[in-house]
Amino acid sequence: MAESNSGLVGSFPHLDSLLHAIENLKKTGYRELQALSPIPHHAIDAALEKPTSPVRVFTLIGCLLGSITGFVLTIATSLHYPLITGGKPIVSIPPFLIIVFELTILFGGLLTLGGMLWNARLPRVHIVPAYNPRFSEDRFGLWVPCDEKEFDEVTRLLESAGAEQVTPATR
Amino acid sequence: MKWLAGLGLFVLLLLAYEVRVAVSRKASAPVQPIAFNHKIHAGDYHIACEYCHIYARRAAVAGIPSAQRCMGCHKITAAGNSEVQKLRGYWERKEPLQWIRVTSMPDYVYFEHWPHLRSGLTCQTCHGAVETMEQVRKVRTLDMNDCVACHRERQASIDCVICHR
Amino acid sequence: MSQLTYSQVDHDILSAMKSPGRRYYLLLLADVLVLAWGIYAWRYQIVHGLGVSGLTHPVMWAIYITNFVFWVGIAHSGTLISAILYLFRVRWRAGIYRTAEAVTVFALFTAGLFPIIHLGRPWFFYWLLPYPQVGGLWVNFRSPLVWDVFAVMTYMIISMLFFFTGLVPDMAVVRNRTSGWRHKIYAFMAQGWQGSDRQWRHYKAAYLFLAALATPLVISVHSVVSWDFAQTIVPGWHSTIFAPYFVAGAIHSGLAMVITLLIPLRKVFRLDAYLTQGHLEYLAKLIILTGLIVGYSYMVETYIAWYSNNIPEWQHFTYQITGEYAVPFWIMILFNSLVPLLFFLKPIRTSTPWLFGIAILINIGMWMERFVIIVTSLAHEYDPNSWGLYFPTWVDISITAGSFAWFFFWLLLFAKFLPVVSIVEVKEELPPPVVTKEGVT
Amino acid sequence: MELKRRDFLKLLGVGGATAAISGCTPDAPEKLIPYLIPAEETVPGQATWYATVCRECPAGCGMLVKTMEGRAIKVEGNPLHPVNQGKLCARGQASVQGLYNPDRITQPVKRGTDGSLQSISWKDAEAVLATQISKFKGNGNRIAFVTPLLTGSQDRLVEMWLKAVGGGPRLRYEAVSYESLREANRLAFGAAEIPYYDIERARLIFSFGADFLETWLSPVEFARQFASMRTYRDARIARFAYIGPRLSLTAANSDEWVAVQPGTEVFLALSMIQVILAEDLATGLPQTETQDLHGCVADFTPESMGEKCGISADKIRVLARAFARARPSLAIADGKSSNGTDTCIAINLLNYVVGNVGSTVRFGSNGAAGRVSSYEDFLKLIDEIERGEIAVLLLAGVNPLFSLPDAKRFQDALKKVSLIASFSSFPDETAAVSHLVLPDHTFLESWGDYEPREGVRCLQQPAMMPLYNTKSLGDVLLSVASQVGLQKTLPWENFYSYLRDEWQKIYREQKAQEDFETFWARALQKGGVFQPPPSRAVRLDTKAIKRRYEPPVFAGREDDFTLIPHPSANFYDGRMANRPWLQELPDALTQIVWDSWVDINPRDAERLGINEADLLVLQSPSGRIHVPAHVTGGVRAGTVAVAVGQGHTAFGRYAVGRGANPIPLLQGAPEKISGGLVWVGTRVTVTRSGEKFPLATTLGSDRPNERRIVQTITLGALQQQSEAKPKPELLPMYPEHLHPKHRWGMVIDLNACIGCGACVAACSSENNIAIVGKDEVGKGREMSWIRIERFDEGKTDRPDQHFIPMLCQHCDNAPCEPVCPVYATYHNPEGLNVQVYNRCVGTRYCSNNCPYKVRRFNWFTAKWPEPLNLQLNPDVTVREMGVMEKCSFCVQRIRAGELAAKEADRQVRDGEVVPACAQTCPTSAIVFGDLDDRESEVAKLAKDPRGYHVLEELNTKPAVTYLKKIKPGPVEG
Repeated sequence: MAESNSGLVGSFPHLDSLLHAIENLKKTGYRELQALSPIPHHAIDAALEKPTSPVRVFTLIGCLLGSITGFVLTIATSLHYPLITGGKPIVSIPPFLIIVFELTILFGGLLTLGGMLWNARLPRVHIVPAYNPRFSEDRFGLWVPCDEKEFDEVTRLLESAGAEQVTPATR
Repeated sequence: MKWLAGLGLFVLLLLAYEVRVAVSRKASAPVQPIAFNHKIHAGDYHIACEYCHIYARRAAVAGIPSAQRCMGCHKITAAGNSEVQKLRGYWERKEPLQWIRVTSMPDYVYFEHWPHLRSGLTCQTCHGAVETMEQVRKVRTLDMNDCVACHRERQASIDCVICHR
Repeated sequence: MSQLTYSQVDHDILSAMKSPGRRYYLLLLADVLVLAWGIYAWRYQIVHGLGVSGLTHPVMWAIYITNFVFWVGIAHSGTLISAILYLFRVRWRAGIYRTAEAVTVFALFTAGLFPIIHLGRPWFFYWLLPYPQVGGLWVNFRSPLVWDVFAVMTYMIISMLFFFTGLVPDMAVVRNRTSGWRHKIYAFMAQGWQGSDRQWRHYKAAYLFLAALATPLVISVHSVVSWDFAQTIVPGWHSTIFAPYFVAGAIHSGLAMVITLLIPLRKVFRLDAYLTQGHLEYLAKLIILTGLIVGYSYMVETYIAWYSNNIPEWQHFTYQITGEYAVPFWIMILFNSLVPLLFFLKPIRTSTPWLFGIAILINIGMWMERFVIIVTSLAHEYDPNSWGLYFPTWVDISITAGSFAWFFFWLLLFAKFLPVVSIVEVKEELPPPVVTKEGVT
Repeated sequence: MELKRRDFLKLLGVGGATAAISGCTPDAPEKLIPYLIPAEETVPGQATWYATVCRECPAGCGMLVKTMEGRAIKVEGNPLHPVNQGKLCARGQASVQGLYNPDRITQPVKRGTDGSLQSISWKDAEAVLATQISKFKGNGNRIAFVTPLLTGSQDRLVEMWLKAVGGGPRLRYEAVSYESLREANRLAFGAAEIPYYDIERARLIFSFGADFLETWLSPVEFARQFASMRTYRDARIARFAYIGPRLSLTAANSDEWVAVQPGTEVFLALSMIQVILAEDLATGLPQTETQDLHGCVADFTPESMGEKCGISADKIRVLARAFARARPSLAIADGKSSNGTDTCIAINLLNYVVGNVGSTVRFGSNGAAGRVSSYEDFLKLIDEIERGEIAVLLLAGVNPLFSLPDAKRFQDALKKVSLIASFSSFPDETAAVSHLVLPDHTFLESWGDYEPREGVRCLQQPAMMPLYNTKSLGDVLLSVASQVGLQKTLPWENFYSYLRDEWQKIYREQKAQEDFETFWARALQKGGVFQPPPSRAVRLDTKAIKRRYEPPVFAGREDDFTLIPHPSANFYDGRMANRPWLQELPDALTQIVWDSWVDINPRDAERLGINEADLLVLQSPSGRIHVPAHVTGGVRAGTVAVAVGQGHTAFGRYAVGRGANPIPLLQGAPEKISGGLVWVGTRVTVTRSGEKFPLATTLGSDRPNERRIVQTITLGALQQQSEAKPKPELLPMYPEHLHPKHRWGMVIDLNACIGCGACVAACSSENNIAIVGKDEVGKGREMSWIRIERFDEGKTDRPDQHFIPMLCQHCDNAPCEPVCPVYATYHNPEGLNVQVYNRCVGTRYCSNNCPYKVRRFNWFTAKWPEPLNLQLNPDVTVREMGVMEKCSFCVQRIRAGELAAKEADRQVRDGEVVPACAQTCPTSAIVFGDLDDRESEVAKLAKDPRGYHVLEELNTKPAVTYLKKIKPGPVEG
C-alpha cells in the first residue's frame, strides 16, 4: 500500500480515548491508521478492522512439510540400506510414525515463527521516529499519515478524542 | 535466531569433517625409500602384477616382493642403476626395506584380495593404471562409500559382516 | 492486582534486574565451582572409559539415564503452564509462566547432556543424528533412542522458540529503559518490536499456534522417553501404562521444581504482588492431581505384576520392595504419592514452608522413582546367573552434581538478565486505563 | 628354515593383524616391511598348522597348533590322536599363554655370591654346569636329576646322560601321582602299572573319589568316553555314582553322590563285595575262588560297615546289586587316604568279582602315569641331600618347593648342594632358589616325544621359533656332555638329530614299506604313531587279598575337620596358575575367580558362626593358611576342601600372592604300603580370623527362580515321548524373513555338558577376549562371550548341580537389534546376530534388552602385556574401549569356510565350519551347522524330543537349541 511518509502521532493515556480517535478519524476518511500499544487488545483490532493474521496458513504448510519429510526420511533411508533388526519388517510404519509426528511439530513450529516474522516485518533494524518509548509502558499511540495541510484537522480530531500530545513524525 | 545459527554451524562442521576424512583417504603419492618405477616394470616390460605381488590371488594381502625377489633380477639387470644400487645396499646389509603404504584400509576393515580377483576384478579396478605411474598414487578413496557403491553395482553382498568382524 | 498501574508493573519487575549484589556473586561462584568439578569428572570418564563409573553388567544404565529422565520430566511443567494453561485461558498463569518456561529450557539443556555423557564413545554421538553418513548407512528409526533424539531435539527447539517469542515485547520494554551495552543486547532481542497493531496481531496468532503445537508435543516427548523402557522386554520396564505414567510423573516433578524455585524468587525480588500465595496454591492443587495419577500408576504396576501371573514380573516386584534397593522404592512411594496428599489440607497448601518442604521431597521422590525403575529392573533380569548390583562411584555422583550446577547456572543468569515475570501478560491481566466509567469491553 | 623370528614378523601389511578399531580419522603413513627372504610355507594371513603333543599334564593329548606369520595363536586337539580325538581341556587351550607368558625367563641367569641374579650367555651357563659336572663326575651318585614325568626318547636321553656322568639318583617327579593305584595293581594282579579304563563301555560306574572329568589320569579322554557312555540309546542310559566326601565336578555329573566318611571307601567296597558274593551275584569266578574270597570279606557286612562309612546298610546293598547286575560295570579309585593301597586293592577285587577285569579294566597298556617316581623316593632324595651326598641337583620343569608338604625342609637341605641348576621356563619357587637357571623352551617351541601309554607314540615338534634366548633341555644336556668329554657315549650334536635316530628304531619295528623320511614326515603330520593299546590278561593273587584292611588314620585332633586338598581343574597341581585365562575362568562349582577358598558344609558353618567369604584360619600340626570360606553342601559335614594350585610365592604376576596353598598343611608322611603322599590324612582346626575376604565370582544367583533356564527330563518321561511333539504354532508377529544361503545354528546337549569350561578358554583364545582381573570380575565386568552357568536345584545341604553353556543365542527376533540407534547390531542373511564394533557408539541398550545377558561391554581399553599380544588372532578385531561385543559364532571361521567353498565352487559341507567352543568341547556337547540344510547333524538334533529354547516364552526364536539333561535318578539295585 502506498504509504506517505509524513504524518502525526497522537499519544493517549487511555485506551478508550484512543478508540474514539480511531472512530473519528475513520469517519473523516483517514483509513491508513496505525496503533502503537504496550499490550495487545481486541478492541483496537476491531476498531481498525484489520483482517485475521495469515500465520495459520504457514503453520499448516509447515506441518504438512514435516509429515512428508518424516515419511520420506524414514522409509527411504531404511530401504536404502535394508538391515533386519529384531525380525521386524524393513519398513515398519508404527515406529516411523513417531518420527513423522515429531517432524510435523518441528516444521510447524519453525514455519509459524517464520510466518510471524514475515508478516510482522520482523526483525527490523531501526524504529520509526513516530515511536515513543512510553508506548511500551503505559501510553497508547496512533499514527495518522497526512500532509502538512491536513495537520490542523487531524490534530483537532486527536485532541478532541483525548490525546495528551500530538507530534509530527515521519514513518 | 542464535541457536538456529549454532545448529547450522554444527551440521556444517560435521559435513566438513566427513569431507576432510574422504579427502585425506585420497592421499597423494608418497616418496618411497627406493624410487621404484612401475611404469618401467609393469608398463614397458609388461611384468605381470602377480609376478611380484605373489599372494594377491591366494591370500588376503597382495604382498610386497621380498628383497630376494628384487635381487633375483637385479643381480644382473640394470645393476648399475643408482636406485638398484640402493636396493643392493639393503640386500647386503640384510636390512628390510620400509616402503610407505599408499593404499590402506582402516584397521576394522577386513579386505581380502583374492575373492576380488577371483570374481573377475583386475588390479587396476581399485589401484588404477599403475603400469602408467612412475610414482604410485592412490586413485580411489576406497572408503565405505566407494566399496559399497561397487558392491551394489555388481550385486555383491553389502552385509556388514563381509568386511567388519 | 487491580491496584497496580502499568508503569508500576514495569518498575517492579524491572527492579529485579538491577545489577546484583555480593550474595548473588558468591552464589554464582559456588555454583560454577561445582560445575567445574562435574566437568572434570566427565573428562576423567571420557579419558579412562565408562569403567570409572559404577555402571556394570547387567546394570548398564543407571543414574545418567535417571538424570536424563528426571530433567526431561522437570521440563514438562514449564510447557504445561505456558502452553496448555494458555490454551485453557487460565488467568493465573500470567505471573509464573515465564519462570516455568525458563525452567523448561534450562532443564532441557541439562537433560540433553546425559545421553551423550552415558555413551561408551561420546565422541561419536553425532552418529545418532540423521545425516548421510559414509557408506550410506543412516540411523535405525526403529530404535527408541532415535525417537528420543527427535523428540527431545524438537522439544528443545520448540520450547526455545516459545520462550524467546514470548520475550520479545518484554525485551522492547527493557530496551526502552536501558542504555549502553545492555541497551544493545535487549534491542537485539527485541528485534525492533514497537507494539504496532500489525505486530501484535501476527504475534498473538503465532503465539497461539506455538502453544497449540507445544501441547501435543509435550505429551509425546515423555511418552517417547517412557518407551525407551516400555519398548524393551525387561521385567519392570515392559509395561503399557508407562507413557501416561511417565507424563504424569514428569509434570508432578516439574510442578514441584517450579514451586521450589518460585518461592525463593518472589522472596528475593519482592514479587509477592505478582507471584501471589494464590498462584502457589493453584500449583499445589495441580500437584494433588498429578500425585494421585502417579500413585494410581504405582498401584496398577503392582496389580499387573500380580495379575499377569508372569513369574519374572512378580519376582521383580517383590525384589523391588524387599531387595537391595528397597529404601529408594519406599522413598518414592512415600514422597510421590502419599506426602502430596497433605495438600488437601488448606492450611498446608497455603503455608510457604510446607509448600517448599513438600516440593523438595517430591523432587527427591521423583528422582528416586526413575532410579528404582531403571536400576532394580536391570539388576534382576531373566537370567538369575547374571544378576548384579549397581553402586555409584565418585564419578557418577560428581557428574550428577555438576548437572544440577549447570541447571542453576543458567537459572541464576536468567534471574538477573531477563524479566522473571512477563510484563506484557501481567499488564494484559490489569484493566486497561480508561476515562469512561464503564471501561472498554 | 634358517630364519630369525624377527624376519618372520617383518611382515608385509597384514591388514588388521591385532587391529584395534578406531574412529575414522586418517593415521600417519604406515610402513610396509616385506620379508628379506620369503618363508616357504607361510602365506601371509593364512594359518599353518603343526601337530604336536600337549605337555601341560601327563595325559599326553594330541595337539594341533595354528600359527600365523610365525606366531602360534591357537591350539586345538588333534583329531587323529587316540587319547583326545581332537578335543582339549581348558588347560590345554591355555598352553599358548605359557608360551607367551610375560613372566618367562628369557635367558640363562646365574645367582651371584650376593644372591642377586645376573644374566649370562649360554656358553658361560653351560660352562658353569660342565665344570661342576666334571668335578663330581663318576664319584658315586653326587649328581641328582629331577625331571617331571618324561617318556620315550627324552626320558632315555636323561637316563643315558646321567649314567654317562656317573650320576644318580634320577626322579620322575609329579605332584599328582598314583602310587597306591600302581601298588594295589602289583599286589592284586602282579602288574605294577596303570591299566586302561574303558569308561565308554561301562553300563555303571562307581568312582571312589577319582575325579576323572577334571584331573584324574586322562580327563579329556575320560570326559569323551563318559559322554558317549551317558548317551541315551535304545531307551537306556548308563549310570554313574560318585562315592567320596567331596562333591567334585565329576561328582556333580553323577546320578548319585554317596558322601561317605573320608578314607572309608575301602569298607564300602568290601561290604559291596560281601553282598555280591553272599547273594551270589559274582560272575566268571571259579567256585574255589568264590569261597576263598567270601572267606576274607565275610565279616564286612553292610550293617557293620554302614555306620563306619556313614551310610545305611540298605544303600550298600542297593549299590552292590546294581554294580553286579550292570554288565559291564566299572569301579575306579584314586586312593589318596592313608589306606589308599587297601582301598585300591578292594576296588580291584570289586571289579574282579563282577568280571570287569579284562573288560572295562584292561592291563598291558601301561599308562605313563605309572612310571612316576614315588613320593617316598623324593623324601629319600631329601635325606641324601641332607647327608650332603648330593653335590649337583638338576631340576627340569619341576616345582617341588611349591608341591611338597614339607617344602621348608627341602629348602633348608638345598643349602648343602653346591650347584642347583633349574631348567624352568618360568620364575617359579624352585627356580627362585637355584644357583643357575637354564630356561627350557616351552613345549610349543621344542622337539620331543611322549608316550601316554604303550602303542601311542606322540611326536612333539616346534610350532614356532623360540620366542626368547632359551634352549631345550636335550640340547643343553648334549652340549654339556660334549664339554665334559662324553662325545663317545652321546655323539649327537643336538637333540633333534638324537630324536630322529630314536625314531629310526620305531620306524624299524613298524616294518613300514615307505622309507624313513616319508615315515617321519607322516608321523609329523599325524602327530605320531598310534596303535591300539595292547591288552594282557592278569590273574588275581588271592594271597594279596587275605590282608588286614586298615582303617584311615589322620594326623591332628580327633574332633577337627578332615582336610581334603584336591588338584584344581583350572591349575592342576599349580603349574597352570600363571595363565590369566585360567585365573579368570570361573571355577565350575563356585564360579569364583582369581582366588582360592575353602569349602565348608553349612551345618559346620552354622555351628562355628561362619559366613560366606569370612577369612578362615586352617591350622594343622604342620602348618597354617588363611583362606576365605565358601559355604556349600558340596562337602560332607566334618570335612573341608581346598583346591591346590593357588598360593604361589613366585611364578609371575598372575600367580603370585593369590589364594593359599593347602599342601603345607599336610603332615607329609608317605603311605606305608605304596610310599605315595597321603592327601587325605590330616585334620585341621578351623577358626575365624575375624576379617572378611571379598571373593570375586561371576555368579549372580544359582537358584533357578522358576526361570527354567536349565531343563531336565526324567528317564521315564523320556521313554514316554518318542519324538518331539509339534509345538503350538504362534501367530507370527512379523512377516517371516528368509535366510537365502544358510541359517547358522547350534545345538547344545546338556546331558553331555560336564561344565568343564574348555569352551570358555577356547573362545578366549580364538576371539581375543580381554582379561580384566579380579576386581573387575567382582564388579561383573568379565568379558567372556560364552560362560558356563550353574544352577543348583537341590537342597542347600544336598546340591543338585546343572550346567549350561550360555552364549549369544543369535535370535531370529533378537531383542537387542531394534533398540540399537545406529544399526551396530542386526540380523544378517545367514541368521547371525552381527555386532559391528566400529559402528557401535556404546549406548549399551542392546545389553539391557538381551534376556540372556550375553553381551559384554568394553569398560576400559583392554591390555595385553608383551608378549601376550603376539597370541592375538589377526582374523578378529581387538575391541576398543566403549564398544559392545559378544559371541559371533566365530564369524571369521564361517567366512573362511564359505570362501573356501566358493573357491571350490561347492556348498559348505556340514562340519566344515566349527566354532572354537564346539571344536574343543571334550564331550562334543556343542554341535554347530546350517539349520536350513536338512541333512546336517545340527538340523537333525534340533528336532530331538529333548530340544528346547531358553526363555522360549519371549518368542526370541534363538538359533541355539538346548537338549534337556536326562535325570535317571539314583542308582537302583
